[in-house]
Amino acid sequence: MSSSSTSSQRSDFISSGKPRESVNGVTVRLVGDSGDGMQLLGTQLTNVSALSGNDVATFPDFPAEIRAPRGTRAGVSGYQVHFASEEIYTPGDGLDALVAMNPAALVTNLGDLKRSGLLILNSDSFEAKDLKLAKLDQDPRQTGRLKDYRVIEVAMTTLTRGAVEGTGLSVKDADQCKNFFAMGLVFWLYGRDYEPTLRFIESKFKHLPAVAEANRRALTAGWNYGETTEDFVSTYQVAPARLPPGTYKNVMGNQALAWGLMAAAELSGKELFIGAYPITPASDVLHELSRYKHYGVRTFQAEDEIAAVCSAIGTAFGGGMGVTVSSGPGIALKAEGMGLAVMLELPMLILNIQRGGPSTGLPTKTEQADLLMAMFGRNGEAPMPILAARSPADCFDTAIEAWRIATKLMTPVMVLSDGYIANGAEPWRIPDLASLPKIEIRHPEAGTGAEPFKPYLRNENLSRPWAVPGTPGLMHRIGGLEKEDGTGNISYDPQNHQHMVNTRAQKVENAAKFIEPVQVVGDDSGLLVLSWGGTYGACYTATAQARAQGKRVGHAHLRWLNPFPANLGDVLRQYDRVLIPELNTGQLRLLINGRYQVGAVGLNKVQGKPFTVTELVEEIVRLA
Amino acid sequence: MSSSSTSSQRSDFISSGKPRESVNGVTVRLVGDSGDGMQLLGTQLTNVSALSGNDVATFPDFPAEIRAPRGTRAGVSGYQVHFASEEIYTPGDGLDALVAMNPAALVTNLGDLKRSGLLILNSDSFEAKDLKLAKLDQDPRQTGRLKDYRVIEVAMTTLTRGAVEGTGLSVKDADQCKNFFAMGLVFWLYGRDYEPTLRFIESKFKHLPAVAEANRRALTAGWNYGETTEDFVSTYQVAPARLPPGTYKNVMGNQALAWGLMAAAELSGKELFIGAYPITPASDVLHELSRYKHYGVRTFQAEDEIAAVCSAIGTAFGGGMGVTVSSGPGIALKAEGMGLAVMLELPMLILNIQRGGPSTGLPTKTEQADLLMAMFGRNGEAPMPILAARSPADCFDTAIEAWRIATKLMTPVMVLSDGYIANGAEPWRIPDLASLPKIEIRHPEAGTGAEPFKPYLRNENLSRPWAVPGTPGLMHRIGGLEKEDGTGNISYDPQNHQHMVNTRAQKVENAAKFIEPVQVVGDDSGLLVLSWGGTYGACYTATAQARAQGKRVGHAHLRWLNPFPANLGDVLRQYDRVLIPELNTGQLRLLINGRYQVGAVGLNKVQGKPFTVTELVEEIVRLA
Amino acid sequence: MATDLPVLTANDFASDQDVRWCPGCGDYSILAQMKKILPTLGVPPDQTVFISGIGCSSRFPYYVNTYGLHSIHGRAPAFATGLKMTRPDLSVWVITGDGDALSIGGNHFIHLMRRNVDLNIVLFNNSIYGLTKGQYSPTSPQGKVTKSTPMGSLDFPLNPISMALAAEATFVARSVDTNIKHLGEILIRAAQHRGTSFVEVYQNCNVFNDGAWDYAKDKAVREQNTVELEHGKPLLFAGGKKGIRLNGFEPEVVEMDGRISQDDLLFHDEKTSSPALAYMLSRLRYPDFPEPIGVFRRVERPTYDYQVNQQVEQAREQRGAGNLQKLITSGDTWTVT
Amino acid sequence: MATDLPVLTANDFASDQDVRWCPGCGDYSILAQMKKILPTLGVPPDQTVFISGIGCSSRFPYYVNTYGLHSIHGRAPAFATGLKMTRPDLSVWVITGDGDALSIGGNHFIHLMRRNVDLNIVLFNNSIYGLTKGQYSPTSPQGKVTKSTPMGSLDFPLNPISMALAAEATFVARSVDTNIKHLGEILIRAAQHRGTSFVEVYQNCNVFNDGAWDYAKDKAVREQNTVELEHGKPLLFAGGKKGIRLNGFEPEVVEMDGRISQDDLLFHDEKTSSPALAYMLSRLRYPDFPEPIGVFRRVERPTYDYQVNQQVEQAREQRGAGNLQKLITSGDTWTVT
Ligand SMILES: Cc1ncc(C[n+]2csc(CCOP(=O)(O)OP(=O)(O)O)c2C)c(N)n1
Ligand SMILES: Cc1ncc(C[n+]2csc(CCOP(=O)(O)OP(=O)(O)O)c2C)c(N)n1
Ligand code: SF4
Ligand code: SF4
Ligand SMILES: [Mg+2]
Ligand SMILES: [Mg+2]
Repeated sequence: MSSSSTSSQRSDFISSGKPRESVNGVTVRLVGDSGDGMQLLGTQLTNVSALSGNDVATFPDFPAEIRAPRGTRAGVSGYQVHFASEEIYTPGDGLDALVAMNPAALVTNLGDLKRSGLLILNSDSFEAKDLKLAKLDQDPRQTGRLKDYRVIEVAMTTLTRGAVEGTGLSVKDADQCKNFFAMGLVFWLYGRDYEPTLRFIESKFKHLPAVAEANRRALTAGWNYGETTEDFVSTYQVAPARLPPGTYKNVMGNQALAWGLMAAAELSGKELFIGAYPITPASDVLHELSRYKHYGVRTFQAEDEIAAVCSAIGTAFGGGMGVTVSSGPGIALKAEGMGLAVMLELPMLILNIQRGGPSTGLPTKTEQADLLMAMFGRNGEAPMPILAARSPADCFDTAIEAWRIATKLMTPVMVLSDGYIANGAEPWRIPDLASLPKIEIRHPEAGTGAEPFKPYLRNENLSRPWAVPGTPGLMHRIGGLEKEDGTGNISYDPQNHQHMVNTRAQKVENAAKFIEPVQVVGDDSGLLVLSWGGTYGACYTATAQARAQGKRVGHAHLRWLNPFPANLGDVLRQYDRVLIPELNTGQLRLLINGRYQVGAVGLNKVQGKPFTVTELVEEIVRLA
Repeated sequence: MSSSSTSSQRSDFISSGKPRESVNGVTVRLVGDSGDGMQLLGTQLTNVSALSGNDVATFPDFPAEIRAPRGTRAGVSGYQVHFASEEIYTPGDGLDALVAMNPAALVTNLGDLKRSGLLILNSDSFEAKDLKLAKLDQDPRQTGRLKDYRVIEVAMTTLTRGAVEGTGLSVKDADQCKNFFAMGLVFWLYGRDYEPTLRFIESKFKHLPAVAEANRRALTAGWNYGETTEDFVSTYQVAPARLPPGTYKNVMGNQALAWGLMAAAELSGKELFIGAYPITPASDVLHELSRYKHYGVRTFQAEDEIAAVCSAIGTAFGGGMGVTVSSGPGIALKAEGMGLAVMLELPMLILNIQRGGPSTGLPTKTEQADLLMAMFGRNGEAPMPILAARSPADCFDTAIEAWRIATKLMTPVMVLSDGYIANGAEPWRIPDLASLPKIEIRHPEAGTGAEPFKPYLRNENLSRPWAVPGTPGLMHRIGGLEKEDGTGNISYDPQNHQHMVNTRAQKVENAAKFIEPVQVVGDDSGLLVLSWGGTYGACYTATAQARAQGKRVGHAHLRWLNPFPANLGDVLRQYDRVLIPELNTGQLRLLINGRYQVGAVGLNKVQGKPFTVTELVEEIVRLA
Repeated sequence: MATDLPVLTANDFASDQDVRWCPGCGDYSILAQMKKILPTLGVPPDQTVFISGIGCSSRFPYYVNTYGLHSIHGRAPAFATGLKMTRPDLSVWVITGDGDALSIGGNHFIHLMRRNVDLNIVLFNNSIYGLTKGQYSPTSPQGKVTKSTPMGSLDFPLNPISMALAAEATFVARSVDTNIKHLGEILIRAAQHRGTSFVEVYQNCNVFNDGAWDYAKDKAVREQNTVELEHGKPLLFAGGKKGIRLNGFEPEVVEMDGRISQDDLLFHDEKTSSPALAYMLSRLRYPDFPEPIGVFRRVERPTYDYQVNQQVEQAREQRGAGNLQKLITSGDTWTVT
Repeated sequence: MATDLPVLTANDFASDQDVRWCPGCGDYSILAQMKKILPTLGVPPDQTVFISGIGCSSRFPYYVNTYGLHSIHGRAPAFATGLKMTRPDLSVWVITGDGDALSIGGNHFIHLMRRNVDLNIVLFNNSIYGLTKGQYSPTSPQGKVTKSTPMGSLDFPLNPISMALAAEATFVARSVDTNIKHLGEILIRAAQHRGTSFVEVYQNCNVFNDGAWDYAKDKAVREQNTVELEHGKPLLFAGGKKGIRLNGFEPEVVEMDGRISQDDLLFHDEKTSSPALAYMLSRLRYPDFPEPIGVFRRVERPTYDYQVNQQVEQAREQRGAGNLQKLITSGDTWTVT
């Protein structure tokens, strides 16, 4: 079911009678036990905010355990939403409001709430046992710890129980509804339309009418509570953002990536095959794609990551669009297969949704520490093009661009995303697919068979023909041993090996002919902030703020990590200093200094979390 | 059986009556069909040359096939020996003599023979069918192609048949002896003692007396042929080299590596475990070690490379010396396991005998193209110390040093060798093991169990205690998830993650405290040639030659690639220019420029072959 | 052992870590049984090692106060093999899941079996990927609707017992998480066996695959749907009301209504030299047959670790303990003075 | 097919590459049989694909003039699975060795079997690693002295047929490199089977493991040491002088000296729904028993590739061909003007 609205019609739902305070943007974090439904609450708030025309950016953060122990600090699940009347690029640093469903959630998140920020607590969950689970000796409400904040206590559990009475739900089930109560309250507070959420409840619980009813009631009870109680003196109003015209939809990174792959398949006249082995945070790409068999998508849950990459190569050999997706440990396992793909010179995509490492690391946290593995994690000289998405919506375009280059140059291409992008959400201007440039693929046609077919004859871009089994006369055999250029026969000839190593490298370099030059936003001298991947939003925002403070700062963002855009060297040399902020210990920095020797410095953070704008601004101001 | 001699007693074996011409060094290449026993011939020549007190360096080069088709170019097997009366570091560039057993061998190797060089041919193998197999239209002896060389044709097959007549061998078996005939001739030519080879024949064929007898006869027949025929006017005399005093032995790289591991085990009071899956050119390390069970060595031919690295980690967890060895594709498969080893902070060694890549590549050829994979081929920030052997004999010391650092810092260590080192041979001054410094390992002793043991408490080098199962009171559990420092408990804490990432990196950096500073040979300004691994000998020789030509050139060789020696930056900055020759497309260069930004330039060759001194000298002279 | 060992209790094997499985997960029950039987084995915690891969089940080592290694996905058998080859004195347990052991780890699994390394491997079979939140696993039935298979899975399931037997396992058994007495006994028998002891445990994942094993767990029906294997005893189930008989090579269920004597039934023999009988039993699957629980096969074969160390001994006996200085000085040498 | 296909010969399937196996290698014979049977299958070279791993045997694709992929060690089944899922129209062969399939590739091997991808996999079993010059393999007997096991190998060998059966294979057969008629027939039957057809071929490596299969190859003894399986026929061998009978669950060799009728013998049935019979046959090993050659098992089960594509069809039928613009515009959207 699709429903759409235009942002100009925003105001006709019943709105609060209390005074409204207009603000440009708000950052709210919803925290509670992982069983409390915080992710659902966050998603809904994101959705209705986007629907009301705000720009939004989100940051979900949940525990690694499936069901972490209830009420403990380890079990806290959070969802941060930033919505604004202007274009925004990050989920926000300091919180304007924090909604905490229990003491563990409160104490682990309080530090991020701004002074005088709004703190909404479920006062029913501050019993002795709750405090004990949170490893608290004292009730934080009584220690003065909360004195800097505007604390509003709401007996959410009690109020929810009351609201759902008569629906026939057990107390336990009734208590499950309290996130909808909290939702109603938050929606009221920020003047959000709850209609879409009512629709959501309807469709989600269509087989459980009592639960649907209870949740509906909890939601409206929460809304009404805001309107009625005197604790709240006003609501906040965030006007629609001035986004470029178009039809928008809220997307998450992994979803946009999946759709981008489907679009790439369609644009190139191919059917999509994805071979993958489940792993956090990459599994959702597989899940999403498995739902689109009627689009000709074939998904393969392989026995391991090695089989996954190999199955995608098999697909590529057969002329299909072969893709594999994984995260750090799984990508490591694909190294040998990727090396073969480089040798075979077949187009395919390897998607790495990076997570905290090394080893099993921090599976549910984000990091950018697989760049050098993407570059060098294969034996021998095995270069492949690498590009990285910068935000959830950008995953769509990234997938298309990756496939365009892969097929143009007959090469595997690595796409980097990360946990922050994968699970984050933002408004996406829905493209008109018909207007996107097609991806031209030409498979050579039947040969006479008179002469052996030459699978490694190259065109002007050094790419070889993609001859497909089933084509008469083009039979050929390829493999991982070094091959004679042209014929593709095994060759141990020293000069040929040198030639092939050079050719494979040059072919990847040739991608620079087809990619956008790097663009600078802001000043063209002074300090350049160079970013890649998921730190785009924070770097963009921080450089803008620094300029607002009168600093000479430019911002360049790299979509392509291999090859670098042709103009990158020139751009770098325009500046006095180059700062490369990364969520690793300096991986892009090594590549930039190794190649351009511009003395770039790094701001490096490896904490499983994205940059805050504040920490970036501080460093930029220090250097600029 | 051991036999030894002193180089001062060299002259008492029967020597030629013909005049002797004294030369400083000779480079001979023996080439023939892979069934012709060229590797054996080469090994023997190497051995007797070493025994006669020469310094030697070798370069075996054989086809990838088990039994490549007889008589074809693809089937040519070669062995190059350089022996000299001075210290030498390479197997030589241009050949002084080429012994070719058939036309295919002749034409594929002729290009390397110096003008006026000696060319010895088996004239019995130039029949029409031989020429055809070699894809030759004409007999190269008749085309004038050989006019620049001193060609000596010897009817080796016929002469051998004659010599072995009466031993009861079939013609086919008799023909197998012709490599010994050739050997006798070569030995005569260079005044080599054939006694050791007679002993070798005796032991090798002790169960085949007729074959032993035939080979003995063929050998002496070859020697006598040289003495008798008028084709040869003089023999060549290469005086013993002035090597440092000591007892010497000829060793191959993989053998020295295996022995070095055994020595490391002994020095640290450990028993050695090696888990490996066969792969060229690494298998011989496994083979060699499997022979020493009475030394407490346990070898494990695992089901694959992943199991191999994991079994070594399992051994390390149990307090043993765990090692794994492989080559490119196999090392790629070990990436995930190595990442875990980094997280576990357990000492172990990963040995990579590099070969031509990418993918299956050129399995029997040499290359240095796995350095960046060694550095970065793991997900997340997973640094480990890396060092590289520089020559066959040096493998022994390298293994010991690697284990010393691994145990001192509680970290996996990667050791790089390559196919050239692995199969090459050189004289090795046998160390007195008792005089080598012990490797001190202290396992914590039984705890009270009153408090949980802290497996990640660190000492001044940041290394953690190696507590071993079986020790009362020290029970602990470790794994690949990020750990809290100290306790080793799973931790998702952002600051702890940052701290642990930094700590693991710093710990690797700390190795710089225990390794030799980099030393420069030659000039301390001008051009610095910076090398690593198996190119040592060629770079050493080339820089010396360039200095002899009046150029200001220094040579520094890196044993440690991670961390770099503490003084490296200072050394680099002393020079106007830095040249980094590598058998890859510039991997060390990226690391050096990335870190020190000294504008180092590269001389890069990826042809499956080592550098020749000539090509290095040319480039050095051009730059210096 | 002659020395007096302190009497250990389950508590001595409990670690200080909070157990982090979902409330109601079958893993709790297996953990409880393990902690109960460990003190009875005569091996102190410090000589016991638990090694696991990755998965919910593989969190197990954190919860027992022994030495423990939470390794990487699918590879636990390889770590354990290296450890046991060099430390045959330790008592080693491998904990794994159906995905860990049979999907990514299938190769190590079969090679562990054939080598017969002296350790115990317990596979927590919940027929689902728990930790990655509910994809089908190699033991999920065809048609299983999961996150990755919205139209139903297509892969024909693997039978862990058949696989272990084909891979030449010497001890193969099955039990059920909540059948605590049976489970405890099987774990003890596994521990007592010299060689690789493989135990499949039906484990309920109440979050992603709730009820998958109800037929074998529910008090009301489990007697109908399982048959307990006992060495030398006939295959009787349903409280003795039914039995299993061989018809040529094909097993069949018969009612023990008096017309058939127990002697006509199939008698279980754990120790046949050929694994063919055990293999046949592994093919009995619900709902066509009751599923056997208990020990399918238990035979003696020298263990891998024993033989490895035996070769070391033998080499030392035959050739003397190695002298490295002698080795490196052997063969052709020369002296420069 | 109604159209007239050109009549193909073995030569049409010969590539222009020099064959690079050692003279005398058993691989030649298998190659010859393959080139002989390929033209009889009605599939032109351009619709045939050979995929291999790494090993001497895995050089095979270079020598047939079809499409070919010489992949990486042990992974050929995975490439083939991806190819066949997306190109079910192609005829796919996987060529592998005992190390390739059962050592490094063991996991992909079992998952290929259970999925029943419609392709043919031929395992050249020479019980040795040929390409890496002679280490023992997973099928080498215990005690095998090789470069890596100077005191004899310790790993208990895997039985490829047992493994395939336990992994739920639908077609399982064995033949011998030099038994060319038999081999040719088995390859044809493998090609005809819909689903994964697994064929083990005893192959002589005359360089590193010469004579390993002499008992099953030598004209003089092979009739004594092998028994040819024929569907519906009794197990007779030694020129009809001996047979195999079941004694309870245990097979035994009997002399057909007149006292025993053929009807008492074990009759082969390729198609029993349970693989237990085939499994039992896989346990017959020389020298205790004659080793069966021929088809152990052949049953029908929908193929993986068919079902994958069937789900695509079905989804299209139920939901209409996907419209991507509609998909991305579905759900909650808003318009900025
Ligand atoms: C190399 C690698 N691939 C994938 C994963 C993600 N992963 C973790 S556990 C798991 C499967 C869990 O299933 P199972 O083994 O049945 O254990 P359970 O959680 O059900 O106990 C997967 C796919 C990983 N950690 N590492
Ligand atoms: C990842 C990897 N590991 C190891 C090797 C080395 N290797 C090549 S073939 C082979 C085994 C060959 O044995 P088998 O599969 O039985 O084939 P055969 O040569 O006997 O036909 C090995 C270990 C490799 N190429 N790649
Ligand atoms: S997800 Fe399933 S298997 Fe994992 S802990 Fe929860 S209930 Fe247990
Ligand atoms: S090594 Fe053995 S298997 Fe390989 S080609 Fe030679 S004979 Fe054949
Ligand atoms: Mg599971
Ligand atoms: Mg083999």
